[in-house]
Amino acid sequence: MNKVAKLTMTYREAIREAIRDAMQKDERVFLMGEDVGRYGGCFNVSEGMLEEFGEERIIDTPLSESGFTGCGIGAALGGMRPIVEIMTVNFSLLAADQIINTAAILLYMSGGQFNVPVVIRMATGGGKQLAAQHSRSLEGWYAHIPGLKILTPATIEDARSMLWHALEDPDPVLIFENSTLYNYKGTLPENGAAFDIRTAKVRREGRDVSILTYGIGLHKSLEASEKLAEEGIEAEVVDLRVLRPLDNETIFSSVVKTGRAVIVDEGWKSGGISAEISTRVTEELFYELDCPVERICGEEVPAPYAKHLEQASLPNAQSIVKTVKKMGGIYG
Amino acid sequence: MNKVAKLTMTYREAIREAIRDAMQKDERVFLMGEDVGRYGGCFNVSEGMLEEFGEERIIDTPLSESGFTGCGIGAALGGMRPIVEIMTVNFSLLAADQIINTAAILLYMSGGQFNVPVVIRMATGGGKQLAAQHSRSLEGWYAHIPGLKILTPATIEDARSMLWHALEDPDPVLIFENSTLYNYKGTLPENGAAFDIRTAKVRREGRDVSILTYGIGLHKSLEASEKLAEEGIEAEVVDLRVLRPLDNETIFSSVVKTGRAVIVDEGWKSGGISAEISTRVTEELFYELDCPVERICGEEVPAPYAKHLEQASLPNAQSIVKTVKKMGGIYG
Amino acid sequence: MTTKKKTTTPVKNTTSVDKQKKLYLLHQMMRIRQMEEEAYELYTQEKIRGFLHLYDGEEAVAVGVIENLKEEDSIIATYREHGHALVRGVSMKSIMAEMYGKAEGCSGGRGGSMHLYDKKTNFLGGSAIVANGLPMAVGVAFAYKRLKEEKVACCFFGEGAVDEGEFHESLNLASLWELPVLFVCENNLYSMGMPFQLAEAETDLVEKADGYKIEGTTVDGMDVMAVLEAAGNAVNYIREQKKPYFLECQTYRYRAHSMFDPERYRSKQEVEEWKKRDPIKTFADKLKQEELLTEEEFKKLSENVAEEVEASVQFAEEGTKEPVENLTRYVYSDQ
Amino acid sequence: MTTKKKTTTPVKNTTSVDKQKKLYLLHQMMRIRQMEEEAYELYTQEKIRGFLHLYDGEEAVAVGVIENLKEEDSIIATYREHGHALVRGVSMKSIMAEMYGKAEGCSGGRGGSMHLYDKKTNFLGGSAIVANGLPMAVGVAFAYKRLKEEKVACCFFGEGAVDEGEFHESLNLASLWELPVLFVCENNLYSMGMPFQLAEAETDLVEKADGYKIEGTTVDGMDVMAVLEAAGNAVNYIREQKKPYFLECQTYRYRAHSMFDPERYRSKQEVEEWKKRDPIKTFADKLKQEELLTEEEFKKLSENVAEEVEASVQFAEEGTKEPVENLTRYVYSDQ
Ligand SMILES: Cc1ncc(C[n+]2csc(CCOP(=O)(O)OP(=O)(O)O)c2C)c(N)n1
Ligand SMILES: Cc1ncc(C[n+]2csc(CCOP(=O)(O)OP(=O)(O)O)c2C)c(N)n1
Ligand SMILES: [Mg+2]
Ligand SMILES: [Mg+2]
Repeated sequence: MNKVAKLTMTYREAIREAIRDAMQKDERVFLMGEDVGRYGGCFNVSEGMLEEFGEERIIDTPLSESGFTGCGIGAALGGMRPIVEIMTVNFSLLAADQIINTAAILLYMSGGQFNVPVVIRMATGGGKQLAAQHSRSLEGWYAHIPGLKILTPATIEDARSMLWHALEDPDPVLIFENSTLYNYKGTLPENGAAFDIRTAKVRREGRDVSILTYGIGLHKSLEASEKLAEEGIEAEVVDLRVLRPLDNETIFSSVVKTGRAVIVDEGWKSGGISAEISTRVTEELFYELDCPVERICGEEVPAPYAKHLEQASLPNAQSIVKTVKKMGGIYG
Repeated sequence: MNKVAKLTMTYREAIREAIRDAMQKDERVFLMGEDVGRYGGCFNVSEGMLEEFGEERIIDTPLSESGFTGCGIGAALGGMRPIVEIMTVNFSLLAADQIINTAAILLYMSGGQFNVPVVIRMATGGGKQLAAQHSRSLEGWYAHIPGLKILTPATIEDARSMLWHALEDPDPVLIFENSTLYNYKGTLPENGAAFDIRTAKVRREGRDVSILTYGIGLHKSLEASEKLAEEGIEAEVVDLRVLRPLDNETIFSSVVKTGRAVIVDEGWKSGGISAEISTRVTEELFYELDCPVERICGEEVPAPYAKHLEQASLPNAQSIVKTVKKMGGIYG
Repeated sequence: MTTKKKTTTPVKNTTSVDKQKKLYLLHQMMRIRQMEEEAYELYTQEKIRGFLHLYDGEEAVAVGVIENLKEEDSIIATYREHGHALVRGVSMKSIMAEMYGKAEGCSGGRGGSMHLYDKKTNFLGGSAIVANGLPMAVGVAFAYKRLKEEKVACCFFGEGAVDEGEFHESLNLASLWELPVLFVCENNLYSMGMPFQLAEAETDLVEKADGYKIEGTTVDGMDVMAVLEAAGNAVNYIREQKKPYFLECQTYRYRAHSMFDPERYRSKQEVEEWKKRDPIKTFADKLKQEELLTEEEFKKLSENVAEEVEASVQFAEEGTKEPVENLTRYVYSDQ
Repeated sequence: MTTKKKTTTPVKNTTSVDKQKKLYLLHQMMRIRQMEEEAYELYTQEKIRGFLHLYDGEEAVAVGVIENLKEEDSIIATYREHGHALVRGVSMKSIMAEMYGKAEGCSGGRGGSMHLYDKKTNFLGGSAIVANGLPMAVGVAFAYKRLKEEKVACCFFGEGAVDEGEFHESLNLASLWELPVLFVCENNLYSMGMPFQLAEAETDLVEKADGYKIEGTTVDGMDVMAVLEAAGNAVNYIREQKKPYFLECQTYRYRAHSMFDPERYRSKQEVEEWKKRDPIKTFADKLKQEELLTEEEFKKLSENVAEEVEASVQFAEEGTKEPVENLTRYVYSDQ
């Protein structure tokens, strides 16, 4: 492929490239999960990889989430660098024991002797009429667990660059890919691969309000900020990128500048990551805030199948615009 | 047993009485879980029940958390009123699929046709040097899930009365019993059994600060409030009792009165229920608050075994007092 | 272990099953097939969205098994359950309306194709988490036993579910507690793109069930009469012995796993080979040979079904949308 | 299935195993026993807290199995793992210090009795979630195979773990992928208060393993020589056949499950019956008969162990506390 072609790609291709790249760079890396091989991945992410890397490194597993996730953890302890793919976060509930009772705490329980360098990728999110068992956004929920690192790539460059950083990390890293982004197209900056997995990034500068978001929320927020700009409201859009540990510094410095904060999260509101961000901002900047921090989240319902119901349950540019415009002194 | 004896009992005895009472009242009720029969329950809660009710209603299960929790769900659909006991919340991770992918959403997915009247009890909490795999407080984490109701009895009357209300509830109810409370002794008010499972309760009146807490936190907060009183600070202690749905009304009216709020939760801080409560209070009462809402939570570490380390990771009366005394204008 | 158990149940002389019954079975299979062919079209027209898992080729399983159940028995199925719901007696109209996401659907539009539910017919759906329905089936059967009700909980699942821990826990509980569960494994040789023999160390599923001391049989899932008899024996065993039973139906899925599936994992000709054993075509031919059915009658039957399908589509088209104000309704019973 | 597999491996003429080896095995069992007797005392004195799961009666299993492993092999155990850690080569001092919660403990005081870990000896602990270690063992073996290392992952678990879904998924994966895992089931007849036969529909565990096409044997876990030989055969099979193996060791736990346990689920005399088969006493008597050991030497051996135990207690007593400032250390590697 020529350079130009390489620079413009879909989110899916970016992740595929990231996996291929890692497999080429490090012999210890392998991809394991349900249908990652013959099928090409349930979201077609690993298409062609079985042919390229063979059955030794692209491993189709039986339907055994706990078994193969634990196998990935063990393989990491044995010296490999596994990429475990769990089709969607909803099925990860069947592997919760291995992720939370083992991966997240082994280093601590062993007094620092056994770190677990496993990377677990899974699709997340709703919006595709897949109903209650296939549409959850639980990345923020996993962010409650000490010992885990939670990544939520929302851009082409992050889809392309985060995996390698995750593989280099000595501890378990969960990467959440919003399934509605797989077909999203974008261009990779020359320096794309340089991003870290510690910091949040300002994706749009603005003076009036800070929209704190991640994943699919970033795109809805950017869309909303264009609409807001037409009305003279300049929103700063912060892509959190990493939900655990959160990058307080970037979040706070944006809110200090704007004096207002809105959190956009497709996950459920109560007890979601949105509450944590709102609380941290308020604890730190109570006296600097012009108005209370707002949350725009998914309705607290199991995802309904009917399109009009599901759409009504998710944040969108309109609801973001509406909320921002109602914020105290925003026109002041 | 004579009346007086009945009125003073341990938390363990109160729960045992509640189960016995329910079993006597309703033939459809049964208790199912690991070691609830021959062993008498891992915390000795069901001692003597196998003899009293027999193997048909006190059911020892194999080690199959997902299997017997799902069995309880199915039995509820089949017309029974199961009380499923999962020894501790840490093992419930093995049943997360049944709790979240079935119990919490079946009513919604089926368009209101199939409600799941199952009650799932589990022990929660740390402080007993049981280390990282046996000491979590995940009740607030489960409170993120729509479709579930989350109860956290902290008093003798709640231990005694909540179960029956939970069994009468048409939907899945999770009851979290803090294991450090089993030996706690108290007296049952004559009207004890009257409590609902919707509201929070003010356990101590005060004008200066609202301490919002639940479970073991209630006892530490009451202890702290006595110390604070000696220094002229009157804390109001609100026992949340129910973590989902939260009783905003009781919470807000207390904070409106005091102008200050502190949340005490042994669970981990980031993304915990403490963040949700802090956010709700701030969203609703931003302009009434004299100072930012404070959170006193468990340190974000897998529980260490060593006593001095574990104790340092948990809130206590001292840390509550210290935090409250630092709050803005508390002496004003 | 007896090897007998493992061999396909020989189809006995079936004159016992009268003509009407046979035509009924054919009709039921045709209803599933034609309803799903229409659903496929409607999906390409984007009238139906989300996932859509079709049952083409597997119809004999649902028809043959469910024919043996009584009204009061219950059924627990998967996301590939349109056929099961239909032959159980859920109206084609309410199934079609559900796929449309209409309020008139059997799940009020909240479930969609993967989550069909119907209380009237004890159809417990409709779970899209592999193996997730097995513990529920065990529990339903548990309640039947405790309540002294002579009912059976019939649980359908694919062979992929056999690899999940919930399969293991469920079979052990059902056997240990002697519960009336009929475990019906629809072995269509693939779980999405994963070939059965690459997923299971022990591919003899009756041996597997024996590992839990559960009786079992393997039957040709492309032959509705064979399934009818094997399932009949299974249900009788459960009702008489008061124990669970494991029935493996060897069948095949003609279409993609769901709607998007490049099918890199199998060859066109493998699919063609299986189509030669099509449960509807072979059974219709058999009935013609037995002179129980004429080409005329077959056409007529197909036309009647086509009318039913058409009517169900119209019903779905004319269905109403659940008001958005009701979005949070049914999260809890009191809402 | 061959019934041969199921019968206890007959102990061949063992003169091949020389005197030193036998005395070594006896010594190891005594080290476990006496260390734990001391731990029990220390628990009543509240020097040790949390849960404490003792191994009294089961010593022959850990000693007989681990003696067959090479240094580079790894061990994955449960919360009842003091003996396994000790015979693996983790110093008694660091084990005792860990139970005390001291910084000098093998897990730095963070793990305690249930979570002993030691990287030097490839001792992967120490999981207190039943069956949770099996997938890990499969993964470690997976890495060995991929990295072309001729190592074995040895996984110990109780019979209660057999009921968990993770057991099912792990055995299937290990067999399917032909991984070098030695599954050692310590069948002590109870999981807490649950009798084995009330928890398992299939109580013949070798049959169960056969359901995953995994070879297996049942051995008398009270006879260290029998375990030594059976485990030796198992390890050879794994190294030669490059496949997993299942070893059931029938044994018994003398004491409470943990420290608080009214033991309502079994009779005192059942316990006494088993004590007659005590692995240490019977083996010591045997060695005396074989004139490989005198009463004198036995006493001496016991005294040496007592000294080691005493020294380990002193070490633990003198150990230091991890500074509270280090509370959050090791949550992540970079902290
Ligand atoms: C626990 C879980 N893991 C993965 C999936 C994704 N998935 C949906 S269907 C399917 C294949 C199931 O195959 P099988 O059980 O044989 O049923 P079939 O589709 O062949 O009828 C998979 C992997 C899921 N829904 N649930
Ligand atoms: C998943 C899980 N469920 C329950 C428990 C509580 N528990 C600890 S040990 C134990 C019994 C295990 O018995 P077994 O596997 O036979 O091992 P043994 O204690 O007999 O050595 C139980 C139920 C646990 N630790 N993990
Ligand atoms: Mg299949
Ligand atoms: Mg045991």
